[in-house]
Amino acid sequence: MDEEKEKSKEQEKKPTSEEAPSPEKPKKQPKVWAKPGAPAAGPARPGVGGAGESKPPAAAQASPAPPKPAASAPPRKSPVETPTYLDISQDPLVSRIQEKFPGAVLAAQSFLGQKILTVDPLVVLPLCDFLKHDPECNFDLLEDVTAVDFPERDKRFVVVYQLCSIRRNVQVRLKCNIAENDKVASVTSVWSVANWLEREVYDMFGIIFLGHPDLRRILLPEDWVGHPLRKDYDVHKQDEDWIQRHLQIRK
Amino acid sequence: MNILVNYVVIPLVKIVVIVAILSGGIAYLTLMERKVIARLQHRLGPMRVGWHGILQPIADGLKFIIKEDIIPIKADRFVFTIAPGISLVPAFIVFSVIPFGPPDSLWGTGGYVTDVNIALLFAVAVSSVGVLGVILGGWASNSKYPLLGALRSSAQMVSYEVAMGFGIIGVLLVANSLSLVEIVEKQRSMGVWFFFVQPIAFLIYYFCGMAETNRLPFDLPEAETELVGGFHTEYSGFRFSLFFIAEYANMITVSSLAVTLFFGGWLRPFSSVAALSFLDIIPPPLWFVIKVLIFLYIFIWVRGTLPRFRFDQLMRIGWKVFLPVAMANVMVTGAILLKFL
Amino acid sequence: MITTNHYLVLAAIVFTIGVIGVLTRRNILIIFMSIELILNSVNINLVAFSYLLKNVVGQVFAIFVITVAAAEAAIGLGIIIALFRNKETIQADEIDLLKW
Amino acid sequence: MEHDIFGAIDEKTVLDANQVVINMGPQHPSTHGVLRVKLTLDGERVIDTDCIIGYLHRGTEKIVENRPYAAGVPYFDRTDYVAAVSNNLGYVECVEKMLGVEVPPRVQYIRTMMTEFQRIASHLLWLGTHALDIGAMTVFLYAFREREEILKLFEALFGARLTIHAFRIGGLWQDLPVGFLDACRRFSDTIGEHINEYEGLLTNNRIWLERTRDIGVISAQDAIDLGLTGPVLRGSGVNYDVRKARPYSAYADFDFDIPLGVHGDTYDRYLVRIEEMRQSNRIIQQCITRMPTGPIRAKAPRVIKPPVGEYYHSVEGPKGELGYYIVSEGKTSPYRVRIRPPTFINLQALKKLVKGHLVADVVAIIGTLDIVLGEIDR
Amino acid sequence: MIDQIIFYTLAFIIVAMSLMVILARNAVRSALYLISALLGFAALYIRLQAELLAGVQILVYVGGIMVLFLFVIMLVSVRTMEHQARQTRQWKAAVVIALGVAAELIYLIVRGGSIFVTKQPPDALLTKSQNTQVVGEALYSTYLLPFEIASVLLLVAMIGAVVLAKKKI
Repeated sequence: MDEEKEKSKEQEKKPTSEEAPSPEKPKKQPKVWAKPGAPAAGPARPGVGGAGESKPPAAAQASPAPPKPAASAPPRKSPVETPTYLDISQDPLVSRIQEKFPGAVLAAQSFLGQKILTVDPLVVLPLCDFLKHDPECNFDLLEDVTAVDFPERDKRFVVVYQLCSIRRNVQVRLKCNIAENDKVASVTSVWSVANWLEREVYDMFGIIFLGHPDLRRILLPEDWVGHPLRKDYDVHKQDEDWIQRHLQIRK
Repeated sequence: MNILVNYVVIPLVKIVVIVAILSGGIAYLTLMERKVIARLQHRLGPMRVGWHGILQPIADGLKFIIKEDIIPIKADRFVFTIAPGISLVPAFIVFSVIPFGPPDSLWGTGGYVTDVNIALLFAVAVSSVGVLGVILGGWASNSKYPLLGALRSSAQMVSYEVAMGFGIIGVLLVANSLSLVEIVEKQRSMGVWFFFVQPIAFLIYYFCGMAETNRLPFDLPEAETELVGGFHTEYSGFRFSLFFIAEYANMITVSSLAVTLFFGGWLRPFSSVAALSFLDIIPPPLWFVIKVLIFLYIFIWVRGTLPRFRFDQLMRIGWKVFLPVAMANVMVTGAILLKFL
Repeated sequence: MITTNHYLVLAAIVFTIGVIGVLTRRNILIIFMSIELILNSVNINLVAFSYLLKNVVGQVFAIFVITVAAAEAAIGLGIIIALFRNKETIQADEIDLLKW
Repeated sequence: MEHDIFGAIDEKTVLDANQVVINMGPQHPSTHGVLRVKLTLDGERVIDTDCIIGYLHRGTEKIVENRPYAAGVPYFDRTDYVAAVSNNLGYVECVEKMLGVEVPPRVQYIRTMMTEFQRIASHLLWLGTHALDIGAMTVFLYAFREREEILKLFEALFGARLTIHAFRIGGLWQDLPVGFLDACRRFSDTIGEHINEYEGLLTNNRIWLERTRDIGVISAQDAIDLGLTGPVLRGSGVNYDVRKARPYSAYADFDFDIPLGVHGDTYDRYLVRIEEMRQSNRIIQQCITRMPTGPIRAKAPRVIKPPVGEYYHSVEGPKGELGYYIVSEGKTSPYRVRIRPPTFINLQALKKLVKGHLVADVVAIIGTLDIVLGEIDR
Repeated sequence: MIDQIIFYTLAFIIVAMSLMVILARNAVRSALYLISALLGFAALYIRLQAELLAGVQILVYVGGIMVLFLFVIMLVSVRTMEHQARQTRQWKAAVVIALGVAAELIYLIVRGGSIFVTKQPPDALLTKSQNTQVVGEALYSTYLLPFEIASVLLLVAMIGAVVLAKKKI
């Protein structure tokens, strides 16, 4: 499926010039996508959503060859080669960080073309400061701070920082694994956008950010007990006595 | 005996007629406003009650009467009930001095209720009393926001009153008489309307008039998006409609004064040009009504298009733009009059 | 037949009411209003005599009285506000310290 | 404590209180939803603000973790209920990228066109409410008249007007109905002069200038530091638009400009959004002329089970950069879906923008941030 | 005959309202009564053919000063004022003295009444007399100096009020 790879490579090349880049690709001729004799046997039907969708009404503009719904063939693994985490420790950015902060980058991977650096939580603040102010990296926009909960791992939470450099139009994702009641330094001093983002992570996961100017819950009520986005917090669970105290409703 | 007739019966009859016409006018002014703004905004306006919404004012009137009339608990009941009246009555009193027709019309009794020789001073003085209604209304509702709103709107009205006064002096210098009847007479004899003689004075008078009646773009106190609500937030039912009527009455008052002072009250356009005598088929009072309607249309048109001033901009313009310009206008007019006459 | 006397008596009555107001009430604002009453009673006399003697001096002087009253009201109320901002009270007899 | 001329510390009269804390919202006509702002005032000037949000928090991210991938789409309609199409586009494209599915060009063109329609609709709603807050009533009616046309187009194609479940993972639900493109062409021919109408009413209006010029100024540096994106960032002159930075869907095929402000005040953001509407219209016209034919569904596996891994995909929503960070464990439902909410981050700038302004300006500044509480609270 | 009716009703209104001013419960009520008393005075001025003065009275007093009064009453009216004793301690003595003075005054006026009524004032009602013009001329000719002094006085009052009331100077 070289066509697939060639497609993603084109996506790779980022237009750098200011005004609309003349697309390298020649003006795409509308080409009929479904090549006749496509190898895949599986009927090309949209992923069936949870609610059993009735067969979509025949599209007004009948697509060239409505595929005959084959007998319910077992869903074979799609032929596309599954993307995996590739190791990119030779990447210039990674080497530059290693040089500045030896041992900081625990793992440097890329998934589907996006750089992911797993970093030691203790060095997060100085590293972020370096990434922002270093003319070479210049990651001046912190797009997002969030966390993911993996209860089965010993270092339970993964705090994710999504960075982007507007000038160089490059993105990188920093991840650091921290255990249940570990604390991680707050990056509000580097990017002030982190203020509310970290407050939401604290609200939803209970991760404490050291040095945060005003760490309190942002979406849930102040005195709510429990952190909803943790995996052990069931979907229907509520803070019973908060509700009893404030709303006097017995579940 | 004829004193009784001349000074009691006839004015009473005229007063009753004027009040009837005025309240009818106010009712249909609300309809006119909703229709004109609707037209501005590409929609139809009230269409449901009666043909094309003709009976809408009556429906509104009934609604206000039926609506429950709440008085806040710790509010000062007496002042709470008096306040709408205080702001409504002056608007009606001013009409006692406004001439609708020539002195010899209406079987010789004169097209006006009375002709007081300080008519204009009396009109301005009485319209300044209207401010009290707003203040008392805000204070009596016994809550912080209407009080703030009342202080703001009264500060606005008081400061624009000063500028309006100077605007009127410009006209006085030319007409050198306070009686409105004589002012119209002067315009007829001079053959030109004072609008062309005193354009700046007119602009100042009209804009201050807008500010006096708390109309957009000066309607900050009632702006619903403001934190500080209007002075009549605590009012409901019939009392609220009194404030509502007071605002429209003030609008008509300002328009009719503007017409009398600057556009030759009941004179037909180019009154001195004999060739246009065919215009005389329309009786003078109708000319007056047509001109007032034009001014009311402008009021509504401005409300439809312009955004709202912020309170400090509003006050700055009142004191730092209108007042100096008005004073300059008075000086210039005085100088010219002194030099040529 | 209404003669000047009637006006003088009326003025005297209003004057006394004003004086009583000034002397008896504790609230400074009421005292202020009583002073306004006194000034107005004076005005009545002026105008009554101007009407009696057929010249306009009384009315001119009445206008000056009104301007003085306006100036005095402005200053007085300014003082009251400044006072209230410091002493939190407008009771006449509670303001008895020269320097606080 | 400052001393007045009598040397006494400032006392409190009824109205002359030094610092007053006023609650604006959660029920207030100009907070565009359930937002409560605690304003600390010194007289009329705003000293400090504190936004209290969460009234509309529905736990979308938690619910989606227990639903199959395709079932998550309707939830993302309802986060930013004013720009449902771009929400769906972001999520659907992120999943397709993880699945390695490439949608046919016709789908890409339709998706781009509808996203641009949604941008115009969202900007029209912003313009209407923003002008209404500042007092110009008529613009509100005009803007909503055009927005109604767009909603009719949505209804024709997607079946609903606001929360429309626009796209499916791997393509579209149905192809364009007959005559749809002509309707789009009719609309995009007339929207041009309608926008001139709005500009005629507002752009050179003395009072509008007075209420918006130099109100809520933010420098380019502070804007980036506060993580602002979208028209709010471009109002300060920073040229960052995801459609140009990381072209997705079919944006690489069209030429359009990115309007930039200069002073970073409310007036410049107003100009930027008005110009953006015109640029979106340009894209739509190019879409209509070059609409390719072809299937409207890619070969996607019947049961959507993206491989183990994670992906962050962001699109340029009307309010700013809308990102989706999906972590998948290879099961049928996503392990974690994180939405990067542009309005949530833009609202954080309110504290800095409002300081030192008057109460009446708070209304204008909240309007210029173009916030939607559904997305802020998620 | 009408003249009597007019005068006595106006007089009654004025006296009643002034009494209410000093007896009212809270400041706003007494302000209201004062306003009606002032309007009564204005009516009397018209009766005495001082139309300009009546206009000025309404414009300056009711439209200006009373608005100022109400502003200040609202600014300083703290609820605690209500239930405190309204009269000063020695109010009885004050009333007695005041009434004594009043009795004396009225006695003098009534006894000396004949001096004032020199001749029958013409019963000219609201004619078109040029009251305003006459007052105007007097103001600008014989009384020019007091007029200028009054304007300076007003200026000083304005500056004083601003300095006193403004918080941060």
